[in-house]
Amino acid sequence: MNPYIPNTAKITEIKDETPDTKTFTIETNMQFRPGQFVELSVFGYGEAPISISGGDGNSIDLTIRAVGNVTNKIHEMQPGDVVGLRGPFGNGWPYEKAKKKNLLIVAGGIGLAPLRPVVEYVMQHRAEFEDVTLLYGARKPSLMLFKYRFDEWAKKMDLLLTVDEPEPGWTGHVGVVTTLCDKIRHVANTITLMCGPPVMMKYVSMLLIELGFPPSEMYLSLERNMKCGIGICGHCAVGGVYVCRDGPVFPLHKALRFVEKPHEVQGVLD
Amino acid sequence: MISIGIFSLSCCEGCSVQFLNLEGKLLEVLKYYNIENFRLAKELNSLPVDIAFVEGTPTTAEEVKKLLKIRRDSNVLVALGTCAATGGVPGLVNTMSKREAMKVYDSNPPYMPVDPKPIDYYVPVEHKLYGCPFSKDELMELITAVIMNKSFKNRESSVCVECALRENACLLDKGELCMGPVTRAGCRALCPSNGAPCRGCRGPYEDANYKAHIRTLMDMGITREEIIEAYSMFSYEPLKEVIAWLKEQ
Amino acid sequence: MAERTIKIDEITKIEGHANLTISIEDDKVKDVRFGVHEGSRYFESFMLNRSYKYLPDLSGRICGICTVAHEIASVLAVERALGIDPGREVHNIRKLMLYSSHLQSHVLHLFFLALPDYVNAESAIALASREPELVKKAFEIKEATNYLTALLGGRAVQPCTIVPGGHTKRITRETLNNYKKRMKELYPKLVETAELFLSLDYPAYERDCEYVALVAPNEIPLYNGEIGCTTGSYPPEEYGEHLVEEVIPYSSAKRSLFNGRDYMVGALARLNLNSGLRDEAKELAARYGYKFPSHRVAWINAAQALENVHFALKAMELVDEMSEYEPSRKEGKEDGEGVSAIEAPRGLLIHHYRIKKGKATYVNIITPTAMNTENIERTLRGYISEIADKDDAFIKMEAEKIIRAYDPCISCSVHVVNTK
Amino acid sequence: MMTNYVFKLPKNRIYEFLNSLIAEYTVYAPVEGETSRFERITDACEVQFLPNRTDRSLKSIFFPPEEEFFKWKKEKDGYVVTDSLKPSPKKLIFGVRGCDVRALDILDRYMMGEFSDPYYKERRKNTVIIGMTCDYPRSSCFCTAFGGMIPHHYDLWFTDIGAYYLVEVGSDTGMKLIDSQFQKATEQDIKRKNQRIEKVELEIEKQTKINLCETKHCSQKIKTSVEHPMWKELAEICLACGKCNFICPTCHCFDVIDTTNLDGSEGARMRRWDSCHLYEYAKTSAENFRKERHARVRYRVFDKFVFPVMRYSTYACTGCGRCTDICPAGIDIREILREMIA
Ligand SMILES: Cc1cc2nc3c(=O)[nH]c(=O)nc-3n(C[C@H](O)[C@H](O)[C@H](O)COP(=O)(O)OP(=O)(O)OC[C@H]3O[C@@H](n4cnc5c(N)ncnc54)[C@H](O)[C@@H]3O)c2cc1C
Ligand code: SF4
Ligand code: SF4
Ligand code: SF4
Repeated sequence: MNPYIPNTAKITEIKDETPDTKTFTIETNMQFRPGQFVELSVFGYGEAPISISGGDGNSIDLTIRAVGNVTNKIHEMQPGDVVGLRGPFGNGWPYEKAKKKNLLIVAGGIGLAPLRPVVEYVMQHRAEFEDVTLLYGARKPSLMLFKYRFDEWAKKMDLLLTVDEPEPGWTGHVGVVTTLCDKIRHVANTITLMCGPPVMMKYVSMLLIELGFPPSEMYLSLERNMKCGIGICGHCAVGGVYVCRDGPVFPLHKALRFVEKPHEVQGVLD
Repeated sequence: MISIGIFSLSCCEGCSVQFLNLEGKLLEVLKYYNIENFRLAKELNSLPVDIAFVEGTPTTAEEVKKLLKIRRDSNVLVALGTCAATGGVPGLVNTMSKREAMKVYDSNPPYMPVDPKPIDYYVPVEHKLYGCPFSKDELMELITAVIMNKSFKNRESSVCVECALRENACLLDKGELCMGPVTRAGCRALCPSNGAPCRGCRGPYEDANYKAHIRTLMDMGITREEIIEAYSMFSYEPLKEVIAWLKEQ
Repeated sequence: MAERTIKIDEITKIEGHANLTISIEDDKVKDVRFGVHEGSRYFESFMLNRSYKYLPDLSGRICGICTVAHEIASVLAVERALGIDPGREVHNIRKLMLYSSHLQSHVLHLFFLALPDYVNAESAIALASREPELVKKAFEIKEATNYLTALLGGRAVQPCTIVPGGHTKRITRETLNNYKKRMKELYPKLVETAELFLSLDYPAYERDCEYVALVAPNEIPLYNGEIGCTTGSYPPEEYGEHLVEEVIPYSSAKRSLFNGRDYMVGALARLNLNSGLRDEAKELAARYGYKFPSHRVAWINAAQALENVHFALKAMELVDEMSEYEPSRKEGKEDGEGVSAIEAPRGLLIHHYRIKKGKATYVNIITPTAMNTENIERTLRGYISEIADKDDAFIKMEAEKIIRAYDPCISCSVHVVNTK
Repeated sequence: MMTNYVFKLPKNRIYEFLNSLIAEYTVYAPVEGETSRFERITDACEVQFLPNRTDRSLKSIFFPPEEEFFKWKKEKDGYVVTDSLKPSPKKLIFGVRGCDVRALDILDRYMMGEFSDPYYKERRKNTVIIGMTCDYPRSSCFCTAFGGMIPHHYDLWFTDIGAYYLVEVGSDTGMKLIDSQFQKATEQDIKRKNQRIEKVELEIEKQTKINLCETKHCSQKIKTSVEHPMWKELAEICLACGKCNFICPTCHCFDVIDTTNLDGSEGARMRRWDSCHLYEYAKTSAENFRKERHARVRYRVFDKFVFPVMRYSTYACTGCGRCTDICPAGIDIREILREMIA
């Protein structure tokens, strides 16, 4: 098995999420853990690491925001078109740790994509967990992902939504994610899983610690430049770990330094 | 079909020639592109075009007007070659006073001169193909990117990187004044690979550490004047400040 | 009184920017003005006070078609000024580069600039759909000539290996073998090209004028030789005594006279003054009824095509004599004066420098097109007088044919200045 | 180690020996050109017996600067992907120095760990190593700080002891190469060899100036020197040319590049060496994590002396000194270490 060679796979379904984000269902029997990612090839355009946002053994979902070559091109594609996949890579969320405990899921923007498999797992195995809260913030209501699932999700967990700027029709909370943190009903005995823009992760984790959430039980997913996805090319290396291989999910105490000082300390996590 | 034009302002037209030097590839390219305007090779030339490749830099008011017109009548404007991208060799005249320069025309030049500047001094430019002449590989990259609707990006590293990738012996070790460390990659270190120091024809790149380069050269015993001369050769316009700083040292 | 003016604002398919204004009165030519409207780049100004090391690099930027010729003329002038002899191998490498660059320039001119006029096509690009094979072949030939130049010079346009006192690139046996091999493959195509261009129907107009080129017995010298004309020959350093230039008001170029006469330089001048054409080329010329010397201006094209055959053969001969070259650089004095005269594709090219303490204090560059402009204008006047009763379109077409035959290189021509 | 298998080979027999190897293996040996490097040789007389390491390491034999992963072609119903991996011949590398052998061990950990790089692995497998003791060090050498002149793994090891090469056998494969030309070594021969090595190592230690063997501290010290002013000082003079990375026998970063024909109906994916000194190295769509030059300079040093220790319990530096030799700005890795440890 050559880990650099992608398998070709067909897009079977494309769903619009927001003006710049779509969810692609791709035919593959890939088995994955929530939080893992694939290296997606669009032939001729390159490769990009993309988190798996869902899947059922016959297909996986990739929720992709169009920002560059690969991601723009896949946005132009139609069901039936073929892409390349390598993976799954990465460690995934340690959501099992939350069994018989409380679970807090914090997501910002596109960061909900890698967390969705965990949410769906909770939906199917609700009884395994105590209190579950999903805290999700986006810039605007129209930029929220998976809105069509919110009603279902709200039935089985606390769904706290917020936007930075409201739009007509939005009746929910307005403000950055931190402004909702005090609405979380469970503090002790909570496993926190978090993914979002670096600034958001920084402020939310600082606040959560203040509120009494145990830092050792917080997990963050990091994004880095990645080329190979298998811990050889070096690009994602930070402080002696490879984000692709040892992460992308890290316990807070490892990721903390990076979150605090993204430019200065590329490093010294221990 | 994407319509293109190759336009020429004051320059040696080496970049036009380089365009024709795509040769076999040019015939491939012509399957996707329609050359609407190319004075060197065509009788009938028209505007507007989707992509205008502009070589050279305006040195007369007429040419400035021509450039403005090209900008108005094109969707994408590409600075073709170093003259257009940085002012290039013609920019050297900006190192001296106009009066001094005009003496060669008995102080009576046929046209009122305009200072050679990079063309983005006058109009917005979408892409720049550096090099004197530009690199054919990069042009093909750009041409492919346009067909495939991809982005095109200049390298943000130095000629040394490409030189090292070709595992050349470094010319600085031989005491040559090589401009590689501050010059934008993309030529595959053409000159050092042929035994000649890089003259900096592709102009500086964003992350260039001029002071370090100058310090290195001076440690080698190269004089300030020589460095100023080398820095001015292709990049007087973008490096003006560095050169001024260097003069003060 | 029927008066008309025919104006071509931008002459296409020539290198650089030029225009043509023809005034005709009662079917008589009143005036013909071949104006150069290229902006000035002040080479002779900013080349002053530059280190001699950069003169060849800067000279190359005068013109993108004949970069090799400019760089070589420049390097020779520098070396002569500083008393450097880079050695036989270096001279030979440069000669090889000159051969391939002449081929490159001639091929570019013949196929892409001149041919469309004779096959009723707008451009070679337009011809590509009508005669794809021909255009493909033209590109192949061009590619080969560029390959040859790049093999020795790093790249075809603005080679980077020509430096005072040496050549920066190592030339191995393999390099030489490659050169020979590619040239050998190219040769039959050049013969075919010659056959094509010898069989075209050129304007018949003839005009007696002076011809100037490097001359040497049994040769068509490009790299060294005396400056010759129909009445004699002179060492290059004496060019100033015979060649006089003056500023003309309507053009950024200058008028140039040789021994008081207007004169032509270039392929036709070379063949008119030298009898050294190789037998293979002579045979071709005879077969198609060409005889030199000739005053038939449009035969410049035919002369170029014949030269291709000749130069290819000469280059292969030269390669056989050459040995490997290990880069080294010879140093010379710091001061001096030097003149070089070489043949660029478009004709005689003179670089004249004075150098003091390693820096240029005097730069004079006289380019072939500058020498030709006066001749072009007089030829046009003569030819158009003969056809002045024809319609505008025809006159335009014929005038352009003549201008293109000269293969003028405007970028070069505007850099002609004496800095005293 | 099977150092009790010690032989000696008369020096004048070396060519014969090498030619017999060439018959069986693809042999690489030091060759001097513009730079000295390991090149494929087809005759023993091409080998240059250099006194110490080559300018270039072995890296590009196993991990070339540019390499194609695969080609792909668009077909009616999707894409056909063809692996460009080619079988690699049996290799023998003659004249390797200790630093380069250790470098290979380190590269192996990076490239053939949990995920194995098939292209590297293919070239690396079946590689026979015949090493050689240096006659004297280069001025930049400091291998004694990171393991010394003689590595742990080799097949044969040659040491010049006058009229003979003392030949130590390090593996079964090595043993098989010993033929009748080799004689049993005497106690005296071994003693000579030891003296020779001691002498050279002493010379190296003298020029290295500090006892870097105590480098357990070095890793810890550097780790806690994130804010050291030296990083900014180095950033002032560093040209970010990446040459120290490219030349380093253990640097292994690469970029992945897709190339296509004009309409994207076929293409290839390849990799090319990359360098953590380059501006774009750690850039993502969101931000550039090592935008500042001092962060990049620091990162390289950490990635030689700190991170590999945390991850693989090894320094990723062999003390070969190549980065010092090649740096146009004159940055000496030993000075950095001295400063950090001080
Ligand atoms: C583990 C992981 C999971 C991700 N999951 C998702 C997801 O689920 N959905 C989603 O939309 N995006 C996700 N991303 C981000 C996504 O990988 C980038 O947006 C994508 O690489 C951009 O590729 P492109 O070819 O379209 O852009 P490009 O044209 O390559 O470049 C756009 C910009 O992105 C930078 N870039 C290049 N390569 C990478 C890279 N490997 N990682 C980050 N930035 C890069 C470039 O420097 C450039 O500035 C994830 C990233 C990581 C590391
Ligand atoms: S020769 Fe020039 S371009 Fe090459 S590495 Fe040395 S300084 Fe850089
Ligand atoms: S090496 Fe330097 S001078 Fe030569 S082509 Fe490249 S950028 Fe231009
Ligand atoms: S860091 Fe420098 S001294 Fe150490 S192995 Fe790499 S090149 Fe050699």
